[in-house]
Amino acid sequence: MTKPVELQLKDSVDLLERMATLEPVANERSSWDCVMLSRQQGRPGAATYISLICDEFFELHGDRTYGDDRAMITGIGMIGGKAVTFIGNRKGTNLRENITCNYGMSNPEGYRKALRAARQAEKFSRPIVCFIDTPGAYPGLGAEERGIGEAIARNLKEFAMIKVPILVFIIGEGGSGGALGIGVGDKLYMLENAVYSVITPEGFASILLRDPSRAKEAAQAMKMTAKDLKRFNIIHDIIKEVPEGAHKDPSFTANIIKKTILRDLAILCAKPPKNLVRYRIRKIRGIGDFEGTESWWNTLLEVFGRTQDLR
Amino acid sequence: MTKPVELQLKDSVDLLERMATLEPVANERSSWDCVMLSRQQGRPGAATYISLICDEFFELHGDRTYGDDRAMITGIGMIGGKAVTFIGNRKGTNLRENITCNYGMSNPEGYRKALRAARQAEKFSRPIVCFIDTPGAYPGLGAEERGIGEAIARNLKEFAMIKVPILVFIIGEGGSGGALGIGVGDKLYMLENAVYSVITPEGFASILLRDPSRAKEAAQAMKMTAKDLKRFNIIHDIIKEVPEGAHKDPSFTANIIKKTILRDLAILCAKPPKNLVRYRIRKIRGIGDFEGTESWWNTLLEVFGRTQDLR
Amino acid sequence: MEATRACPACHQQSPAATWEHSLMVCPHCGHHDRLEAALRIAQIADPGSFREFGADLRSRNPIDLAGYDEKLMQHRKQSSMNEAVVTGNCTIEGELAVVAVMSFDFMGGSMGSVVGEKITQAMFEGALEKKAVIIFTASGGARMQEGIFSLMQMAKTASAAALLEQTVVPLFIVLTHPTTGGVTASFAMLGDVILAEPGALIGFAGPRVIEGTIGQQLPEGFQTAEFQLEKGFVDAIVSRDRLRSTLAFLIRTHKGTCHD
Amino acid sequence: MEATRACPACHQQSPAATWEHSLMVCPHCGHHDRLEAALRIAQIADPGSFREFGADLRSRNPIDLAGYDEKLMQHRKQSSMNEAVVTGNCTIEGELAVVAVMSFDFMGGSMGSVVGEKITQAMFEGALEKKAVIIFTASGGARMQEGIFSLMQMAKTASAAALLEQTVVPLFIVLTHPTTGGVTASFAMLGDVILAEPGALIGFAGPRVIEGTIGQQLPEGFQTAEFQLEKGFVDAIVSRDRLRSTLAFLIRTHKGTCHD
Ligand SMILES: [Zn+2]
Ligand SMILES: [Zn+2]
Repeated sequence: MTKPVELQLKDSVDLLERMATLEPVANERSSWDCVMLSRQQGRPGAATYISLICDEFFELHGDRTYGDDRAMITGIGMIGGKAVTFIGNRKGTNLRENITCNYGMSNPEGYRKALRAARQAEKFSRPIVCFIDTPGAYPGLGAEERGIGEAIARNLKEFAMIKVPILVFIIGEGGSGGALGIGVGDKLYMLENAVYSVITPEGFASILLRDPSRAKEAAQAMKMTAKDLKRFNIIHDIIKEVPEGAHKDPSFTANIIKKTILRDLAILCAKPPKNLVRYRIRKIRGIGDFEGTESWWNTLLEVFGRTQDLR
Repeated sequence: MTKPVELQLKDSVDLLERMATLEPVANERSSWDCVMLSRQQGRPGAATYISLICDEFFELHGDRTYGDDRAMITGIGMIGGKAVTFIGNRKGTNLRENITCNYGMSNPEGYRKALRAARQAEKFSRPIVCFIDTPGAYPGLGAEERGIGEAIARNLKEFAMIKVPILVFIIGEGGSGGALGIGVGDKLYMLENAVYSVITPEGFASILLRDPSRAKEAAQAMKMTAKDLKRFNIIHDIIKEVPEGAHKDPSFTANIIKKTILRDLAILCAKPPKNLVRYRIRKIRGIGDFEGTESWWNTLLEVFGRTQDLR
Repeated sequence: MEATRACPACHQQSPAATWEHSLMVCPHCGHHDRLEAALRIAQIADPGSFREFGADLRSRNPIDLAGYDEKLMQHRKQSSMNEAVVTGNCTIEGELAVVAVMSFDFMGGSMGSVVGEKITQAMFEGALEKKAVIIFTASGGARMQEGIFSLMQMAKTASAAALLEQTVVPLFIVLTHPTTGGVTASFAMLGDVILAEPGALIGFAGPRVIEGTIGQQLPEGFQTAEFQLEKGFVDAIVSRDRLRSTLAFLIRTHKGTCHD
Repeated sequence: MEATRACPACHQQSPAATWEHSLMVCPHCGHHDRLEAALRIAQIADPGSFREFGADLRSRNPIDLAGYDEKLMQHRKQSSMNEAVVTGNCTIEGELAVVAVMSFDFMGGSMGSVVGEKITQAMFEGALEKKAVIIFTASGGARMQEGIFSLMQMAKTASAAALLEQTVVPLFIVLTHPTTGGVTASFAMLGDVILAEPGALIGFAGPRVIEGTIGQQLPEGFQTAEFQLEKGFVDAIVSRDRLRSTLAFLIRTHKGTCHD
């Protein structure tokens, strides 16, 4: 089902031409506009991109422990003849689905389902692509009872060590720990109008600005847009959307995502697993902004030298 | 807190003398008598033996996923200066405890708690001692909902590969899959009046003999006593009890268990982990009684040769 | 007049040819009827590709149980099978695979020494030849006529699954109606991917045992494939007409994309 | 007249000396009051054995948030600490250990770049020197004043825990009141053994946020240490007077019995 090479090339050229014309519009959008756009009903979600990207996709359900969290989609797709494991938040595309998907807010079993998918991918040398699009983990009674903190924590730890490439795309809302729970990887991309933050602007406004109505101002202060995070060197690159936003032309963005995946996998799949993990952890290890001792690089190498499975 | 060597020796001699006098009584007990005795209120359970055996013991709770199953006890004990991980079914010693411990019938979280303890033991090179004493896994709604079958299955698989010695003592009832769920190990012992079977005699009687009242007859036909299982070469040895049964003198049996543990660990801890696992799986692999192709030994060695972590 | 057959679920009559054409799925209600092992293999394996192994294995009577030998003899005659599982090599859409198909018709698909041995051999075959292992389960549990030996087959098949995992060969399970007891609590729940046929009963304790525990009737749909999907223990429910292509897809996508 | 101090839980007065003698546990109701980091270290480490490291680290203002620099300055003055965690080497009943003690008094024990860095350094110190790592948590979560950098400290500390695991050095966590948010969802839940002080509040989402979700008050005892024990996330609740000996026991029993 893959297109012949000439057509693929033509797509690329078309793409580049369109991209050139888009820059200004996105530049003018405020942080708050991005917040609104990232949350908009009808914005393409993980399931949409998966179906646009893959020749075939087979969804796999369940965490093998407690349940199947509809707010998290996992499965295996074929993309350009390569098997890839997909993991993504799922909000649903209409009100009814929004409800069954809990508006993309996972319970612990969602994170455990994601981890199971990742471990299976690792076992069978399948690279992993994650799509982040969640307001956050679900702050409910059951989530606390079943250890939402533990589930996210475990994912942060395990994903750091997974011995296959992990590409992460923040396609809509990147909400706090709930987003990070499937957000540790080798390459991190953000869609142009996506956001990623430690707390919602509303939360930031009510706690730090002591006024929930100042969310717009908070969004600006928090520096949560793709451009902000690119400047901070947290993400590797920004994925374009058409000027009105990804919902106007999902396949435009899907196409760039697909090309990005194929390009990165060609590079990352060739690396020995231990190099992959070392690079991933080095990147994470270096994030932080402080004065004082910073001679961590040699220490990290030494620690790596003492690990059991990664030598 | 360990006794000096002379005293230990004296204990051994005393023990041997008492053991010599016991043989006949136990020989006369019927299968059904053993069933009754193994279930008797007041028969020492895992917690009792742990406290009699260990210099110090620290109980560890929970499966880190769903709950803390009181029907399963796990923790770390010091025995003769060695750290050992203990895993055991727990029935409780009085009616109140019986209820909080669900009469020793675990839910899935009990088996997952046991697995967590075993993995921790493996990680830190602590040998494992399991005490089996359960009518079976709990046949309740929640147990099915949370995957009691999966939980037991996973333990059978994971315990087979744990890279530290595992000693299993069937101290009372060894009830079916629920017992086997913590019953895969390197050495398997049964107390003289313990039983171990694929189904309760009552169940066997009602299904195969079509008469629940014929349980006594079923117990005999099923060959579920320590002597039967020794003859079948399923268990390695029989642990003595005083003539009236272990409840009359728990420390008598505890002492033999302790000596058995120390003797076995001295031998097994010295073996390379891969040899340990190979021996354990070979033993399990060989169990079965049938006519036809039986040339599995070379195949097993070949399969071992292709494993990733065990070479 | 054409021969017809009643659906055990909706009781509607359909022509025998229709049943066969629909892979023994009721054309009226979609009920997935039990399949004989030979028919299952015909539906899954590429034509002419199936090569059976382990067909010579015969149960003994390890605990000398009165009547067991006769029971075995009788089932062999009735079912034209030697035991409750058939194992062999085949291709599926050209992909190599080891297949084991259990049959509930032979002593309730119960697992004794022979079933345990053949499942184990199937996994070892997969491990050695680097071929995906696919097991269709259908079982009432352990074969209690073999006493403790039947219980130990759970450990034996599970440890085989552990070795298979170590050799990084995939294990795919297809749960069919009914799968309970010792089979559920061993290899049936150990698949890298676990599929189930629609409506299949899947559980550990039997429904009547649980009803005895809770003192009331089980809720509608309890222990069905759909229930197990919701509870997170089944990766997908696949209707019979899509099983073959799904298994082929899974074999293809478990060959390794990186570093291979 | 002797100075007294009221218990925040039962409001009973006790002499200051009694509080100190009881390790800041209320002699009337057993309430475990919050401890300053220095006091915690004095209770746990062998006298004179503690050697601090990482004390020179200072937060910057990575997202240029108005008022954050002043806030930091103010907390440094008030609390006589530089940041919300103190890290160092010590011995406990003669056993070598790396210890990190968080303090809720410094900006709610929130985790920014410095806390994340010091926790990471503590784990790496343990990994390199083969010394057990013990972390006393107390935190309201991520330090949102540092924006995305605070979120990333969760990944950073968790990946340090992953490396520590790889070097087979134990990580022991002691959850103290309160431990919530980003700290709960990272290293706090990654201990090989997780202990908790009695009555400590432990959870991910804050109680008020959950009440907002469910539209009603939380049940009594929700998110307490006792609740987390029942739910399987805490290995044991240990009262303050037994913490020291328990930690020493754990260090001793995690040294390896076989093959070492
Ligand atoms: Zn029908
Ligand atoms: Zn008080």
